[in-house]
Amino acid sequence: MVKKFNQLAYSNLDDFVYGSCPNPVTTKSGMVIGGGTVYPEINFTLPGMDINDTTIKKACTIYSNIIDGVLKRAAELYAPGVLVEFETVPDFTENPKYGIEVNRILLNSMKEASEKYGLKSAIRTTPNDLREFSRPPIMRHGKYWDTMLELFEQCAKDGSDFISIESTGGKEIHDGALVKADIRTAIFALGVLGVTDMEFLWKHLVGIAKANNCYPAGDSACGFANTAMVLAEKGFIPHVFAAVIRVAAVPRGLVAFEQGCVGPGKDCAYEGPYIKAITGLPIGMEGKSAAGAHLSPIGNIAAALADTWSNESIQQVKLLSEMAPVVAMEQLIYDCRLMNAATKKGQQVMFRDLLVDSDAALDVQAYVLRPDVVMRISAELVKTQDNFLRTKIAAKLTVQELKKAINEGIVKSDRRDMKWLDKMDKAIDSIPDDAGEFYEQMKSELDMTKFIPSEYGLK
Amino acid sequence: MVKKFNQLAYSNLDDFVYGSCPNPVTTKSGMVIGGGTVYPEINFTLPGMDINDTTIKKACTIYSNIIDGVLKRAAELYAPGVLVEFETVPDFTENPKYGIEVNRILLNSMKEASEKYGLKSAIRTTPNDLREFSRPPIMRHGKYWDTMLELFEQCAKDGSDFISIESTGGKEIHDGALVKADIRTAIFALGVLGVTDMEFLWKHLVGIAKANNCYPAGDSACGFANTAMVLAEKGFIPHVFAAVIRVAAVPRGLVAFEQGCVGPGKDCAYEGPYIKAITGLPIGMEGKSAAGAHLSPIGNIAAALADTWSNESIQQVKLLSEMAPVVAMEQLIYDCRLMNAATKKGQQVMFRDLLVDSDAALDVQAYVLRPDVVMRISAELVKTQDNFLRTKIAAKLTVQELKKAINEGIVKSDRRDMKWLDKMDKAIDSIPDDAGEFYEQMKSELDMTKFIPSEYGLK
Amino acid sequence: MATLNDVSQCVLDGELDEVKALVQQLIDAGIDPITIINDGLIAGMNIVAPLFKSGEMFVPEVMESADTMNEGMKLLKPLITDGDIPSKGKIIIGTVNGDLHDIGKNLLIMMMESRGYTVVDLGVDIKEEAFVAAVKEHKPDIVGMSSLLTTTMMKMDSTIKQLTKEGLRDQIKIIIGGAPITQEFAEDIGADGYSEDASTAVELCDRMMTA
Amino acid sequence: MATLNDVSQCVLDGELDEVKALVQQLIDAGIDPITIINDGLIAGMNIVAPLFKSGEMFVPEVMESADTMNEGMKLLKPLITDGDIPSKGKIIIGTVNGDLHDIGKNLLIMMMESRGYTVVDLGVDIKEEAFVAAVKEHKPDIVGMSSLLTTTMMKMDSTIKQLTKEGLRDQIKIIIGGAPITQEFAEDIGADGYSEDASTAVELCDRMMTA
Ligand code: B12
Ligand code: B12
Ligand code: SF4
Ligand code: SF4
Ligand SMILES: [Zn+2]
Ligand SMILES: [Zn+2]
Ligand SMILES: [Zn+2]
Repeated sequence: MVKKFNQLAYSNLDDFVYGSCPNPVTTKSGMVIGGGTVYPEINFTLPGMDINDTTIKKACTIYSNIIDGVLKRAAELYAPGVLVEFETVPDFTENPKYGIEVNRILLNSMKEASEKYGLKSAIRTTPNDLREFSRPPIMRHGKYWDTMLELFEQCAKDGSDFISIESTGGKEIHDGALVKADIRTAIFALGVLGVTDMEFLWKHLVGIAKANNCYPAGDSACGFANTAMVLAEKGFIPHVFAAVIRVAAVPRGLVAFEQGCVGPGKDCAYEGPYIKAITGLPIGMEGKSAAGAHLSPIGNIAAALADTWSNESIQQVKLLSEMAPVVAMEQLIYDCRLMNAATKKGQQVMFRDLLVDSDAALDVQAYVLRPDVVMRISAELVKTQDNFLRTKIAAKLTVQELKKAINEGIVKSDRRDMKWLDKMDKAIDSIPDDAGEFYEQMKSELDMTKFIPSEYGLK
Repeated sequence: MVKKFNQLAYSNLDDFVYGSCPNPVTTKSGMVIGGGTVYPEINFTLPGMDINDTTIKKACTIYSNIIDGVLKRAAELYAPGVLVEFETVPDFTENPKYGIEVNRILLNSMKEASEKYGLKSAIRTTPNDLREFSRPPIMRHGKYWDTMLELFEQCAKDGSDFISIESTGGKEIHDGALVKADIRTAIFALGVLGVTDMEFLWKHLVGIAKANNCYPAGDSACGFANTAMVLAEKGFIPHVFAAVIRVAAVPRGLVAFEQGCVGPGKDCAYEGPYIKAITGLPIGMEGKSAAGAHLSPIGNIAAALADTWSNESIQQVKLLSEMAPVVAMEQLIYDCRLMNAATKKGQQVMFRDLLVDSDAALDVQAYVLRPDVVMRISAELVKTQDNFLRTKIAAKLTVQELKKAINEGIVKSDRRDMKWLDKMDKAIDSIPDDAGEFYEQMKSELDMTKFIPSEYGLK
Repeated sequence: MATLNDVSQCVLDGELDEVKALVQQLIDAGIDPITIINDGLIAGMNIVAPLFKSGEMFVPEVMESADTMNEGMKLLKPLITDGDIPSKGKIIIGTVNGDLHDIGKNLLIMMMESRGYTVVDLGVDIKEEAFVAAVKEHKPDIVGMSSLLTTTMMKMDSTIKQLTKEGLRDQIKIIIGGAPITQEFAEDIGADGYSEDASTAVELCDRMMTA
Repeated sequence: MATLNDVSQCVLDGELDEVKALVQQLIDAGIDPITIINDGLIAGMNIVAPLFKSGEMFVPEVMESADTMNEGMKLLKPLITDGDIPSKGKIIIGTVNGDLHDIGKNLLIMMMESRGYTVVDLGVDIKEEAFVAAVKEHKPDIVGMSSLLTTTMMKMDSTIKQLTKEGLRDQIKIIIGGAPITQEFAEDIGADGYSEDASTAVELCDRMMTA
């Protein structure tokens, strides 16, 4: 049974704020995510090393050191709870036994920390999307699919609270669209391929989660919209293009929730605020806290609606004080303390608006995360249930919002931005409202060596 | 001419806030520190390497890469200005030509960034206190003294905006007192030795600064109070002891301002809020932003009164996104944006109080940085001009404040804290009000192989 | 009549539809094809490169310029013998084993090609043996490796070792790059060069080819 | 009458003023001095160590315990021949050249001594040659180096090289520590062990001495 989202979860902009949402979710340890408190979500990864049967022991020791270090610091700083994310690098999904072992190490240390310090914690397990290892990608069967599902299933069985993925359906086409700043092809990748794959993939993942007393949490358009953001930060593509991609990625992300995800949304899914507005479910977010993983123009505004606050990823390397993940843990906790202090005083809306004011006028990518903009565009998106059409509308509305904002001078822009917005506007208008029709149009333009239509149920 | 501070610079707690102060200072590039805006203060250091004539070229290239990287990112994020701190590691003071060369590289890149991006910046040059290289330390002459002054002078001549130092007079005695948690000896080290050395040292430094169109900025009790904090964070000494040391270090720090310093106080001088209350001059501070350099229980509250906001120090190592100093720059800018956004809306007092509420109840070291506590204790300190007596009073008042706060349950405490506070209380009461008399008492207890009384004008 | 300058400008502006006509005019006017390539098409890309480096041009614009150049080339290639097509050198590039990131690599290739290098793209997830085989087959001047994951960067080390073992190391220069890579790491594993982005990578190769 | 347990407890509580009387009572009662040391004084420190490690005791308390133990020792030493004083091994420790940080090193020494090691403190700012000379002079089992600065950590490498050159490397175990040091760095420069704090450093030495 697929959920339908045909109205906003909020009627009042003042209720739309970090830390709480209409449909919170409770972890096994009793953390209520979206229940009023913003929790830190800590991520980490290995330092430069090879993974194989001889090095895996060392890798496990490193993971074990990391988790013990961050939980100890969390306890020392009286964190109300910690969400741990284990996002695998490919070796740990390709060899599920590696991923399963590390997941168990983490679960075990979390249990110990609960006994030793009384620290609450929960874990989100995020296997990487292995399917893209076939080029062109095989999305619906084959060894990568099987292996990946094996990891999901065993981790869910072993006690993970949440499962997530940053799925990549359509990315094989989207990558090229990005560097060419080609919005038509990008919308095809997101709104036709991405959406279709999400339906297929999440139906399976929700099934696995439900069968194993685990929550399906959410997906991220990271490979699409964050890649765009990174490219824009490097000055490679226009910021306005990245901003439009961000919002155009919302309908794709929504599919996971239609299929049954309950949140928290993935930390790096900066499209999260839209998801929260539409579903009323909690979201993970990351901003300045994640600068060690990617620079961004949305350091503060990203927190405005966050229910968990993440650092995205950091290697286990030594800084002058401590290992980098411990440093990240400390910074997350202080950021969360500040937000939660405001909530305690009933000043959360005021604080949210400061987070917004900090960034919204300085970059178009920040601008599209303004709670009022989010509400306005989301209100239009729920009017149709066709996720392809939603994608097109999302892009169109974002172009319009940005043109207006730039014309009114309420957001900083590059002298080249208007030209690109016009270009996108025209291109979007050339897209038909029907996905099938659009596919027919696109067929001649697509690089058929890069993708397999049947993997998306296309002919 | 020595300045006297016999009254508080503030009469109203609501004026006592980050970003502004009664006596702001303007840099060569026109940044007004303490004039309403909190500026980021960026620090950095070399990755693990040897420094000698063959490697110095490489070191210079690294510094050059660092400064170019951080200024570029600051411009991209529209920083209103950047304060750069060049705090030398010993090789760059011992070989002043190295330090001078790097300082010029930094100045030069700052000039380039101004031309290229229109970015305002200023530099604080902080040679390390070389005198402790003699054991026992020779404080008033000799090759280390000469070399150190050479570096100060040339950097001031070359165009540095500010000079600072983290001086170490008395530390040779204080170190032992710290690990023994011996408050009597600590007060001797801070209030007799530290104070005397500060007078001597800063008279010279203020002279150098004035002669070279440069500002004397301020000192830090880092070697005393931050060492205490680090030891307390490791669980080695009681947090209450570290809290008392922090406040007991205020009179020592004040000496630099009596001698003519104009701020901004040193970033790592967490005693800064007291200095600001008493002198009305701007201060640098650091908190969660500096977690890469040291963990702390004062991540947010440290910002409550900051005029520059610093990261303390970070090596040039690669994180997943960028080099660590660039990451630090980004985080500082976002923290500053948030504070400045509140000021713009007239909500700075409210925001200050959130920063305070975040930490003040969770650790005694945070508690003593509460603006009201700072004002209350400072009001007592200005009643005497005797810096030794001030030191004793500072310790005594802090013990009393903490006892009261713990008894009232408004700050978290360890079950062992009261015992230690009582112990300190008694020890402080045993200290006479006269420095000379105290020295006579201490003579028998001091390890005379560790320090040379005449270097402090003592017999 | 069209000038060489017009061709350069046309490349700079990425005017794909107009380049053919302009180049044809010059051909018809009897201008030496090699001159048209060097002083028209490539000269245009030589203006593009610094503009890209300084952030004044976006990648899609650079790509349009490169496409425009290639479109012009199509007319000129039949007029010259293969050996005459000026190439600064031959490069093979791939993303190492276990790593699928290729946006950076692809940009690099685009920049290299547009600056006059002949590039063989090996693709992603390239094993040590595949690099070795490619060196044997293509006899490149330079081998480039890309890695974006901390867990795959050590493959650069093993690939270099493999190339050394096969006695191929001396015949090539090796350059590496990607987010986790540093100059220091490059030195550690004995690569000849590192560069943090596509623009400086071209400069790096230029230095290597003239050294 | 006083028991060995009372002595242990006295050490644990750091009751400097009472330890002498207790120890004297046991001596007078004819208890073997070595037994008093092992089962009284050292047994007390053996309780202290884990309490310190788990954060239940502060350093000043540990120091009082150590002082208390030493005070008791003063009475016992004259009663036994030098060789009988149980020592787990001899360690020399210094902070490397250019580095003056010694709080960590001093804590280490205090812990080592109180756990039964004989420690020679070389001090701070110790040059390579000075380590070499000290090894020749003291013939230690273990050499410890401390460095807190990224610009001095490489001195550990050069010191190890110097010790190797002088043919002393095989006779000693080398352990290192300090804020910028990692296990990996220790392996890189060929040290035998690394430890992140004083408690685990003692355990490290214990393992080395029994291995
Ligand atoms: C886009 C992206 C992706 C896309 C890749 C799309 C594609 N086709 O390439 C997708 C979403 C698929 C993806 C997947 C994954 N990614 Co990824 N990804 C990124 C991201 C955001 C940007 C990379 C990028 O394209 N940058 C833009 C290009 C232009 O820059 P560039 O690649 O650095 O290249 C430039 C230079 O480095 C240089 N260069 C590059 N190569 C070479 C070679 C030579 C010879 C030279 C001279 C120069 C050079 O020139 C280039 C042009 O200027 C980075 C974050 C980051 N900050 O880099 C993470 C990142 C690299 N990914 C990461 C991770 C963890 C993953 C996944 C494992 C995620 C997961 N759990 O599913 C998977 C792994 C897939 C795999 N097997 O490789 C982590 C790596 C962490 C780690 N441990 O190393 C990063 C750092 C993100 C993060 N902060 O955590 N990712
Ligand atoms: C206290 C301190 C000082 C004091 C030193 C007092 C003293 N007598 O030691 C003073 C103020 C004098 C000082 C001066 C300087 N310092 Co300092 N200092 C610190 C600080 C805050 C704490 C160090 C400390 O005592 N920690 C407590 C002890 C108990 O821990 P520890 O030393 O790590 O030791 C433990 C373990 O590491 C281990 N261990 C240590 N050694 C060994 C050895 C072996 C064999 C083993 C097994 C284990 C082991 O066991 C110990 C006990 O558990 C650190 C910050 C930090 N986070 O470490 C900076 C720090 C080390 N200092 C720093 C700097 C820059 C300096 C100065 C250059 C500052 C300046 N510009 O003036 C000078 C340099 C002086 C010099 N030539 O050495 C930087 C180093 C940066 C860099 N590039 O490397 C640091 C990291 C601060 C920072 N975050 O920027 N410093
Ligand atoms: S860029 Fe970051 S968040 Fe995105 S897929 Fe890669 S690792 Fe995940
Ligand atoms: S601890 Fe930090 S701030 Fe203090 S002297 Fe050392 S470096 Fe400077
Ligand atoms: Zn992510
Ligand atoms: Zn993540
Ligand atoms: Zn400092």
